Amino acid sequence: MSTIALPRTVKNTLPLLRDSALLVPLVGAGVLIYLAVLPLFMLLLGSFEVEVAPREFITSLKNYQDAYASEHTYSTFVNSLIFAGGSSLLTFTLGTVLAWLVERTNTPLRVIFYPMAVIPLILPGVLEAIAWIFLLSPKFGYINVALMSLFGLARPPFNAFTLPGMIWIHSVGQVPLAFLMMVAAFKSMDPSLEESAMMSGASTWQTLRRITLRMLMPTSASVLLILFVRTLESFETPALIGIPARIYVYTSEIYLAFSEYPPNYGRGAALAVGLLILSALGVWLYTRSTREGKRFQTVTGKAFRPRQFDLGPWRWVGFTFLLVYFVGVVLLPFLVMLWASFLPFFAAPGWKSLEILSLDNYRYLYGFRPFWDAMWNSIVLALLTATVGMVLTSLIAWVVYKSRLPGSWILDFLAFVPITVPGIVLGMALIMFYVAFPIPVYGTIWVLLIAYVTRYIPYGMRSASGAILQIHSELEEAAGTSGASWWQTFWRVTLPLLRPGFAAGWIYICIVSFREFSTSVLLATGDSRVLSILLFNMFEQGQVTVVAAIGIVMIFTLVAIVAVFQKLSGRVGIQT
Amino acid sequence: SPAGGQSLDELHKLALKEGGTLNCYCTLAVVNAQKIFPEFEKRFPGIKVNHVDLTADQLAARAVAEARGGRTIGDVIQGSLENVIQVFEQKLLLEKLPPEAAAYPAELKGSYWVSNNMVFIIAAWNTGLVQKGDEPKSFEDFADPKWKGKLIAEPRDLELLMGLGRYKYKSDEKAIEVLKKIAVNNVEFHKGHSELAQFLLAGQGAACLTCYSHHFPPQIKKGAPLAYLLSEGIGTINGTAVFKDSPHPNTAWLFARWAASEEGQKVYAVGGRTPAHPKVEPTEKIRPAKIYPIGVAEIKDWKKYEKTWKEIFKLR
Amino acid sequence: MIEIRSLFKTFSDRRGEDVAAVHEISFKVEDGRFYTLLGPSGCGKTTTLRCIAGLERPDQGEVEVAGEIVFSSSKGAFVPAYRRPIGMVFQSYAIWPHMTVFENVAFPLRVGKQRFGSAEIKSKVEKALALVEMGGLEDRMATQLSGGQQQRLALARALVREPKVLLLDEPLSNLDAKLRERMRVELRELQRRLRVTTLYVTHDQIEALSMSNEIAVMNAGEIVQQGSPREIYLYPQTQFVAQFIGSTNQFSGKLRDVNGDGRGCVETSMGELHCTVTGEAAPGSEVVIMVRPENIVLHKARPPETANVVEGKIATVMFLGQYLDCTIELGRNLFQTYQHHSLQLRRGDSVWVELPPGDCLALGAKN
Amino acid sequence: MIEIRSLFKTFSDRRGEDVAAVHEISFKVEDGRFYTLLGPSGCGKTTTLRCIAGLERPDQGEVEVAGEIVFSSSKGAFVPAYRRPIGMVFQSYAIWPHMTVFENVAFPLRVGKQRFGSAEIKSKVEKALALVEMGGLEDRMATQLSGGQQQRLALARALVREPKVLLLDEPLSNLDAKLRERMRVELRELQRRLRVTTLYVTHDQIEALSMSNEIAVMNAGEIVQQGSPREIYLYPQTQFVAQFIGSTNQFSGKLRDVNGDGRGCVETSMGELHCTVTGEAAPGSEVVIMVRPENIVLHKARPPETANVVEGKIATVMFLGQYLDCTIELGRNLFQTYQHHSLQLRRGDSVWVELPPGDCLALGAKN
Ligand SMILES: Nc1ncnc2c1ncn2[C@@H]1O[C@H](COP(=O)(O)OP(=O)(O)OP(=O)(O)O)[C@@H](O)[C@H]1O
Ligand SMILES: Nc1ncnc2c1ncn2[C@@H]1O[C@H](COP(=O)(O)OP(=O)(O)OP(=O)(O)O)[C@@H](O)[C@H]1O
Ligand SMILES: [Mg+2]
Ligand SMILES: [Mg+2]
Repeated sequence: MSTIALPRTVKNTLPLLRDSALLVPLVGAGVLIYLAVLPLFMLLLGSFEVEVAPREFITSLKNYQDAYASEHTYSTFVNSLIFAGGSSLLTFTLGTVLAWLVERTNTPLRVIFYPMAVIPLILPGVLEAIAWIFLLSPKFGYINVALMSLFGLARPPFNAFTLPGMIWIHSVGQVPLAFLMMVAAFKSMDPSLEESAMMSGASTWQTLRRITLRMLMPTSASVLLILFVRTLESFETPALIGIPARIYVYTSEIYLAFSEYPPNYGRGAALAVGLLILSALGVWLYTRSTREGKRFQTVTGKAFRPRQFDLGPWRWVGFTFLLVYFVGVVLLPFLVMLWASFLPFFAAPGWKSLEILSLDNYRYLYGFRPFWDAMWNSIVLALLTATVGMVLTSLIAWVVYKSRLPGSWILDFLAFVPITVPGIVLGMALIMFYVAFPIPVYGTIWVLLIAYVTRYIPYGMRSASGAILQIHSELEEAAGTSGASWWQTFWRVTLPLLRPGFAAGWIYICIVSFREFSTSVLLATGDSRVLSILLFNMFEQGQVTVVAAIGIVMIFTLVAIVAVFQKLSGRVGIQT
Repeated sequence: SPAGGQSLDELHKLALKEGGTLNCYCTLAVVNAQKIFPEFEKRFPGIKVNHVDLTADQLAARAVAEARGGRTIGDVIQGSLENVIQVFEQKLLLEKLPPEAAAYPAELKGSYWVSNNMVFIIAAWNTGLVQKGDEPKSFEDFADPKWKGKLIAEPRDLELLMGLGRYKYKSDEKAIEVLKKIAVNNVEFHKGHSELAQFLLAGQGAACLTCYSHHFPPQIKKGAPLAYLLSEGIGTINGTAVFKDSPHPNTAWLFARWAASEEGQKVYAVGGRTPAHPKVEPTEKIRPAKIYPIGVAEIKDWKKYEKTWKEIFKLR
Repeated sequence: MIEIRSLFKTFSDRRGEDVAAVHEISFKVEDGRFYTLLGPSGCGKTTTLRCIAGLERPDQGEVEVAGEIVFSSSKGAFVPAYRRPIGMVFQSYAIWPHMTVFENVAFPLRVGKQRFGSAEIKSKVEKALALVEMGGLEDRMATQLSGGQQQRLALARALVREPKVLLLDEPLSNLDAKLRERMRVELRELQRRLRVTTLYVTHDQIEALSMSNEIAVMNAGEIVQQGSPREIYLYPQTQFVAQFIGSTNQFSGKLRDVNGDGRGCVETSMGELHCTVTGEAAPGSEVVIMVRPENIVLHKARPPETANVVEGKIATVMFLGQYLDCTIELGRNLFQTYQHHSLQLRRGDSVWVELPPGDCLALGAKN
Repeated sequence: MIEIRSLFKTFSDRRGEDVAAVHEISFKVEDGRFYTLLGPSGCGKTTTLRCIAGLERPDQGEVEVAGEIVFSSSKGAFVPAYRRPIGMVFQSYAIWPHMTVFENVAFPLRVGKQRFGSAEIKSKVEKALALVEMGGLEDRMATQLSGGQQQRLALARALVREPKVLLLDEPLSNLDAKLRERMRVELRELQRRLRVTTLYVTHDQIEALSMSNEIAVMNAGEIVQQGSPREIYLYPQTQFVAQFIGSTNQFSGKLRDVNGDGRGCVETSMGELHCTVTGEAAPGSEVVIMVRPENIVLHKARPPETANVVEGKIATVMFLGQYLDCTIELGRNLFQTYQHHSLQLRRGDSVWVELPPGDCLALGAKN
């Protein structure tokens, strides 16, 4: 329900669309459609096109035959499911436990863990995968070596180049996403709902499982959904771990299709369409499960006081968990990076490599003009993308989950589409569309902004929708009856109440758009070059340790940005 | 279409009339570009290079997409031959050779491209893991069972197969046979040459079948325990060509000619690339004694070789 | 002025079954009047209110607020909530947890068409807060208020705009008795002073009776009786109303005869009783007799020549301060009576119960 | 058995200022007793309750529940809420919106240590629901209940486990008068039957008086008077209590003399009045006289030889159904009186007001 009680039938809706109150959300929806439909269209089109003469195409199903009629199809499919399923579950569990410990318990020192938790997200994907290979490689992995010499093991205990290895390495990179979204959810939950559970004799754990998480169903489902699809479409790990391990998943197929000579975009697109269908299914299930929106309104009109669970002695267990996690998952790869960034070339830690430690890489970067330009571009883009993206998705989330306009779930689906469109396809779509566009955005960072916003709508949408479902309608209705127009209500009541989800999405988008590569690569030009491209470029040249240095600089920049943002946004929203 | 045979300086004047920018679709690493383009800009004042630096296949993809979008933005393309060819087949390139091309041997130029610089696929090894005396002398040495489980390579480097088949043995069968033997040592494939070099360095493999030669000198200089085989190597060509509908035809032509000229090539050498010009030597020792260049003919049969290559190593 | 014409609103619960929350309701609230919807929980009061506020879209009917038709199913008209000149207090307080007390109250002044200077806002807000006795809590965070404080805050927020029409959904239900009593009076005076047309939803008869100009008693989505407090209380037309408003003792009997002035004689299990017959009940018909507990008089000894006196035994005595709630066994029925606490009553005592004829209402059994 | 020893709990509001929600509270609830915390909103009732439940950590003091020390600042003991043998009803209903009515009530049976068979659960749940008159709504979604329905659900949920100690935070405040009345009686009977030690928080004096064995009147975080309902109502020891429980008319006077049986004579603006002197008030000292409205008797004509009769004028008459709330001008003071609604009173009439000496309490002015 909403400040403008909307009818549930199409018939009475049509006159309503003339209502200025609905203008803003509808514009938002319009923008979304504009952004999402283009790549979707190009993807579908491309999947049916076969090039016969230079830039002349006929439509046929050939691509689908190539894509799905190969003897590998089945194994690939199974691998993908295991990979995606396993890793999304692992990620979700880790992220949720972390978020809960940090946000809703009295675990010691939990506050300092918050900023640390996002670090794995910042490490450039390639670097992180490599870092993990350096830790877990059966041949030289630092951890393996250490353990073997420590316990005199005959064989290395871990092997990165396996399916479990793949799942692990990918998961740890994704945990921050789950963490951020779950923290948001935990933040905006009326504790009396949990308290009453405890008074019913439910232990902390039972309460968490049977009340908290169930109340947070929409967010949990959101998170799982996005993790699953995100994993399906993720590329770095399958390429860096899967190919050597000869474990092929969906995206490695797509990657291979694009990287054969001449590139077979048709097949790539056809494969991507499969991804699209899978996620469509996911979204459909999700919207169904959250239709009875009222069930999840945990930010009630009875103003509440967020509170922490008292874990008693268990809080030390929680503390240990946090510690182990951060040392094992965040610190180690980070240290590998840091270590490398002081080296002329990757070398195992040890006395003899101590001599060659130096600040050369940083000195080099300092004097390296392109680096600073790229840095600037990236920061500007990250900030813009995050802000535009979140405001937009908040609007859409409102339309989908509060207005309950008939068919609004389609928006939800559209908002999910971009995640399934391979970056390169999106890039090419945007090129073709904007290269001859009357407004000269092409070749500027604005086209990148469009690309980024498009790409990250799904993430924003997930965090926004979870949060908006938690807001009790009467809070908005009260604004309505106080004479606040739709926009005023949205701006002064809904958004502030959304803050936890908004912040989560903002931080995530800010970070990932800082890292975005596969689309930028096609759209960036000399003076709109972004950091990720520079990074890739230098990596290709084998200046890996310089890249590590860049990674470190990125981490500090982003942590700083996030901190500032937290400070600013802390002013609005529910005061805890 | 650019004007004909006048001197570079006359051309320079014409170029300036076009606004003085050059959209260079070049696979030049920023580190190289940093050294090379300023030279060009110094040599021809008033002209600014707008460098679009991607991997060759991305450049091609982008050029084609732009064309489909109805506009050509690039002036010059400079990248792996196969991708230049790919763009040409889209009828986007100007079929015309600069006079400077005369200096180049037949296999280093075509009807619309001149080789600008070369990248060499060579064998390399980790001196920490390969004892003195065990070093490989040639590619076929890796067929020796002692290398079992110690080899790493890039999954897409079928140029190795082409090179050996077309040039070294003059027989694909022989090449296939050798590679099959090597395959028995179950080679581990890692995506990306840069990763390869790192993993070789770290010890993921003792030796690397298909590394880029130019990755090694800088690291070895800094003391990395690496060595590489310079007796023979596969030469892949980076060609230069001009877009047919280039927005700045004369500027484009100016650059194409300069890049092919001896002075241009020297600049490339200093910039850290391996010049293709017969008279210009690279600054680093990265050019193998015996080069098996992958040219138009080989690229024509790409698909065929790719198939065999994948069969040999059971790749996908 | 509020007018509602044959309003319908149906919800469908989880299993898709329909719940007729509001079923053909019509009423009219004249300008400046205080109109109350009184009814048991779940009878559709809130829903009706929400339809008027524009928070629910009725299935059918017409709603007119301050002379403007804000909803009409036939004309397809619908004015959104924020364009309606109303102030509203919600049953769940709907306090904004991200604002201070001050900001919560100031909000209606900051939004809305009419603009106010910050000084003006400050004074208005303080006035409103003072009204609900929350002065001094201005910069408390809304989340740090106790239940009652939150409810009062909501009230202040609705009043601060001095709206044309005021909708109140049980605004006092969370206040303590004392404060509620004071607020009753104050609200009523405020309403009279501002002459703001007020629609009040409550399930508390005292509130309804004491504040309203007119009361509509609702049950199961329908209005069962409308009228002034006295009418409703003294002359309930159905058993439901009689039972819901105040307490009553009901027992059935057979009407023997009625004379002109509505006095009649009824045969009951306790013998013959003189009653006042309301509505049309023909002699010989079954009737239900209703007596209010406070009208029942107890005598220690049989009072001489008084009508309707029956002997009974005290079953329970409950001390309620102001009075004693004392139930008495009369034959098979239990009678509830309110007596002054000075009366010395002990359970088991036998007493003489007087049912004053004027206070015994005989209703035709059918309704 | 619940025992609390000098409990302290302070909150700090936004600006870091301290709010002493609970300030040195001690009391003891014997097994099977019904103990009520009565006080104005914001006085710390809920906080006290939450401390006992284990939802707040007191700053200081000791809490003992059912023979076990569940909190002690000195011993540093703290038993988590879910380990305490307690059932609780929250002021905000805290119904779980993602469960059906049935699931909400079944939850405590599913989680606690003691396991139940599904058949058993079903029967227990149905019993509990029937108790609060919600039978038949089992598979309604909790969010589809009206305010009152939700409150009753919460009650059922707390009762279903038949806990050793029951904590109720204004469980009836959202029920309609009728239902509240019935629930009062039922709750009381249920409590007597289960003999479950009950701590009840309310700001409704009627509830407190009618249900409790013992009442503690709280104000500003402290307990001002403890005692049985009658003690509290009839012999308030402070003006606050007198004023908060029921209504009183207060006016000051000067005590002239007191005789043995506590009867005294006080000089007031209305002349000399005979009063009952409570507490220690020395002759000649300033006293406050308190009279309950229901004790004041009105006469149309001057009643012969009766003490404490004053002439006055009717200021306002408010119809409250059961009685008339009628204020009377006596010289400078306004007196509130409750009269039977049969009395024909019109504002402006002059009446003779009788203040029965036994009902005029004279309190030493200092407290
Ligand atoms: N959104 C909804 N979906 C389904 N049923 C609803 C919904 N809202 C209300 N109902 C049902 O409609 C009926 C009327 O609800 P309403 O809230 O108007 O009652 P009420 O008179 O306000 O009761 P209370 O005094 O307890 O608030 C109730 O049976 C309720 O369960
Ligand atoms: N978490 C908190 N932070 C700050 N102040 C608080 C907090 N909880 C309670 N208070 C304050 O402590 C005082 C007592 O609160 P409490 O909820 O116990 O009152 P109450 O007696 O239950 O009132 P009501 O009858 O309105 O519920 C109030 O002034 C309240 O504002
Ligand atoms: Mg209601
Ligand atoms: Mg309370």
